[in-house]
Amino acid sequence: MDLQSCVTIEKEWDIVKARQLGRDIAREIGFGTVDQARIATAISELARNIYLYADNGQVCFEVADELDQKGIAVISLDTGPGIQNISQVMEDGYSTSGGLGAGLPGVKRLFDQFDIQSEEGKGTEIRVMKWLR
Amino acid sequence: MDLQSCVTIEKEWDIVKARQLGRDIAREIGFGTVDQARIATAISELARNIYLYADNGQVCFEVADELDQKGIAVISLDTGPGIQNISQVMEDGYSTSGGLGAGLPGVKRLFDQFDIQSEEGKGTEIRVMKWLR
Amino acid sequence: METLNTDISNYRNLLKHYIEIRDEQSLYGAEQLSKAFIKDNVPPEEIINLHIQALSELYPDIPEYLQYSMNFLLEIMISYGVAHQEFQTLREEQSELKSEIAVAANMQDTLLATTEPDVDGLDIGVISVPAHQMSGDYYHFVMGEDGSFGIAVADVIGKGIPAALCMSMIKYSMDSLPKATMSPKTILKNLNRVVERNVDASMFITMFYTQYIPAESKIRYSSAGHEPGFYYNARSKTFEEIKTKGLVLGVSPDADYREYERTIYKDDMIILLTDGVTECRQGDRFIETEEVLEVIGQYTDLPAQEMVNKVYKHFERMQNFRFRDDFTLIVLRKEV
Amino acid sequence: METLNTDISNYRNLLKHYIEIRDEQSLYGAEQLSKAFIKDNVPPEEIINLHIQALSELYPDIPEYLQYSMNFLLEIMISYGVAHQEFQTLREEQSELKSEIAVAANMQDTLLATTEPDVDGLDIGVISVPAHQMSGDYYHFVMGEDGSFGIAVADVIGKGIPAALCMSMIKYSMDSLPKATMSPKTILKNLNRVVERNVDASMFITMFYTQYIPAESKIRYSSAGHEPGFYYNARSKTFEEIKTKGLVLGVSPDADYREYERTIYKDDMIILLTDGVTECRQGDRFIETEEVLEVIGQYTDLPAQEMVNKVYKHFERMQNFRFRDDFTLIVLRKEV
Ligand SMILES: [Mn+2]
Ligand SMILES: [Mn+2]
Ligand SMILES: [Mn+2]
Ligand SMILES: [Mn+2]
Repeated sequence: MDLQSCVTIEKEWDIVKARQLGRDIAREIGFGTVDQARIATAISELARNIYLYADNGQVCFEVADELDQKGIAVISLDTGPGIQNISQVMEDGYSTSGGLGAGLPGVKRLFDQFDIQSEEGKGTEIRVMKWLR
Repeated sequence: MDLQSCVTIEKEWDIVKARQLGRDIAREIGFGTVDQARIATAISELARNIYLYADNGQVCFEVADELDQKGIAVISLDTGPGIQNISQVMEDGYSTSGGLGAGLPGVKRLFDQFDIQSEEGKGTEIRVMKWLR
Repeated sequence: METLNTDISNYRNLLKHYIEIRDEQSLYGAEQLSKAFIKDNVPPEEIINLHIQALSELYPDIPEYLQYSMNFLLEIMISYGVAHQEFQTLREEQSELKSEIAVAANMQDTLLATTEPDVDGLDIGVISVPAHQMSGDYYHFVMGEDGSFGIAVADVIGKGIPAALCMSMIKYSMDSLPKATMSPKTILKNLNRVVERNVDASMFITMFYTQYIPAESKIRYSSAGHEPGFYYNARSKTFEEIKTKGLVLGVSPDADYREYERTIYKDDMIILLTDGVTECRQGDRFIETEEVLEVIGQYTDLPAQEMVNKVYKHFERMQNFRFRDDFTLIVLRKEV
Repeated sequence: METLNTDISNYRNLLKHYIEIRDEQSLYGAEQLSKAFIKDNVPPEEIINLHIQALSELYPDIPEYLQYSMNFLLEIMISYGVAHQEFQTLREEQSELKSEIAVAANMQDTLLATTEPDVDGLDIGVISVPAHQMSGDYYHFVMGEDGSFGIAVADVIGKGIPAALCMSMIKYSMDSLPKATMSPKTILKNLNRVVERNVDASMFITMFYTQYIPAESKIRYSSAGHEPGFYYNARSKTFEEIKTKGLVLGVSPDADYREYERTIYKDDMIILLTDGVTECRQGDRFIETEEVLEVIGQYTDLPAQEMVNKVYKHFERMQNFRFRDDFTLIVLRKEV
């Protein structure tokens, strides 16, 4: 694992910064155009959640360079209100934004691995991983 | 209503002929590219059903030119085995072809009006209508 | 998710052919290919990518701005791809849920199974078809020890799973009533208490309970707000509504029910039903009672079972094979 | 379905900006626009059309072959559009079905509601959480007249709607048993007959019935193939499985049940549960009984209700907030 690179999310502009950094890292690892676009879309979703619901948070990237596979990990960390009912948030169609396929289930679909930890009043950490095929 | 133009469906090639005729008529009426493509797709579906399941059948077209609106009617007529359970065939996801959004519900979605009459052992008549907006 | 090489070359060849000749056949090919993609779970953004690849193989000198424009389109299509994937999950979930309901509906059939009494000189016809998978209508025959028997016809206000769950309650409550208590008004009074105690205040059940006493050629009946049945007079060939009063089950803990009595004669019929019969629709219009009776009247010469079958088929066609409510129709004809 | 003019110009401007500058911001804009399109039910083929329009407005001298290629892409996208529309229908259907099930689940809650007995010197904790909306687990307290009381814990083999329907049967059957019949083995024998008679042969129910007799500090219990509970010995701080034999309900009409008896002492506990507790999973692995007891053992100092809550939360986290089976855990602690 390389060192983490992080973008702190404070204004909407930071979402764009996070997308840019994520896309650059993904391209360097060797992801194609479609996957770059998928990664950027997921980063938007994660960063937007921080921007909208948490005072403080960042989106970080790690490059996984293992013997047999390479990949990118995107980690979203915030000290927001936390998620009360994780199972509910992970349900399709729960997203109150009304959009189809949006929300955390969408992020999960765009990546290969998905982990979430959240504590009410303390914050949320989401860690997703996409492997290069 | 103009006179009907019909294409008899015997070989797969006739499906293409029906599409072509339907698309030409739709274009003349004034339908745009997207609607032309939708109409052609629905014609395929109807003609394919005749080609696959009925010995004898045709796809016909009528131009509706009313005071306040113009449109195209596509009529599929066959002397095939008929449909035993119409409600079932009209259910989403019933299509045995396994494709998403295919089958008669797909045809219904591509048009504004949909009518079906079928008698077991005698045949099926489907009539769909699309209006120019 | 991965696009196969054969797909790329298929797509490229078909695209090339279309660009050169622009015939309908290539577009038909495109449609077939598109269906194959969908079947193989290829998301729409992959299609855009495939298009980009095919184009740049066919036209290596494609203008730069077009390359960029296609990348933009691809970005737009990602959300559609996520929605498309959600669709696939939803389809699986839906089919799981539907088969779960099918199992439950099957259980309900077993549970609510009732045997038509075989009474000399009485011809009985019954049909009961749910609008959805599970029924909120209920009918049950209760054999008495003196040759008399009871018929319960009930309807939960509402359809589908909650109604069906509620209906199974009625079944158990009926089962737990002492067999001796065959009087219609007592049965309704007892059931009313059970429903009132056990069921959510928003759930109501209507029931018509008829007791047939062969020795006296009489029926006794009480109704808990149920759709009225009809009495068919064979001599005058006319129908008469069976008028009753009575509160629906579950409203008030101490409702009392009136009991009515009527003598029936040779060839007369008692027609019991739920509002799924009388509230059939034609287009946006509810049909009138007279129309229902007209339809029933057409088949009065048939055996009771054939009669109810014919009536059902008539309304099925009229409603475009889609009932909006559960449909239950029972005919009793006195043969001697 | 119709594309608004503002959409066209929005799309065109964003596309132009991207082609000229190719910055991430335009792509972020593309994503936001895309989500707005999806929200407005714009099907994917309309997006392709929008792209064609925008391109030809921006570059009137676009090569012909590219025009044609885009028409081909549009044709490919039609089937995706139909699938997308089906998705929307499916979503509505699904949410209707889910709210129907929610109503039924609510009814089930009302129906199965039971009151924990308030017995001096006995601390009782209960938690019962369904894996899906409706539960196929069941527990019920039955108050006797001599101060004794019974606890039924049952599990339908299966989950979801069919299991829930089956469960409501058990509730009615329990209700119809004469209150005097408090003996565990008699209760199981009676219930077995009801289940055997009324339920589909493929449906089985396991039940553990315990009767607590305060005057004798004793429990009596019988089991119909149910997951064994545990006895906690407060002096040795050890758990012991409560071993029983007995056929599941519904297999054979004349099954007989053995009755067991045990004296319990101060601070001892009886732990009753369903297999949703003992068959929790961690990843792909079922946990071992020792692990369950270890978890329970951590909380033995807490009041019974807090204890079961803690154990539930432990397994909820372990299983990533998604239980695969209904979860029921009851703890009785003798305080004096
Ligand atoms: Mn009803
Ligand atoms: Mn009804
Ligand atoms: Mn179960
Ligand atoms: Mn279980």
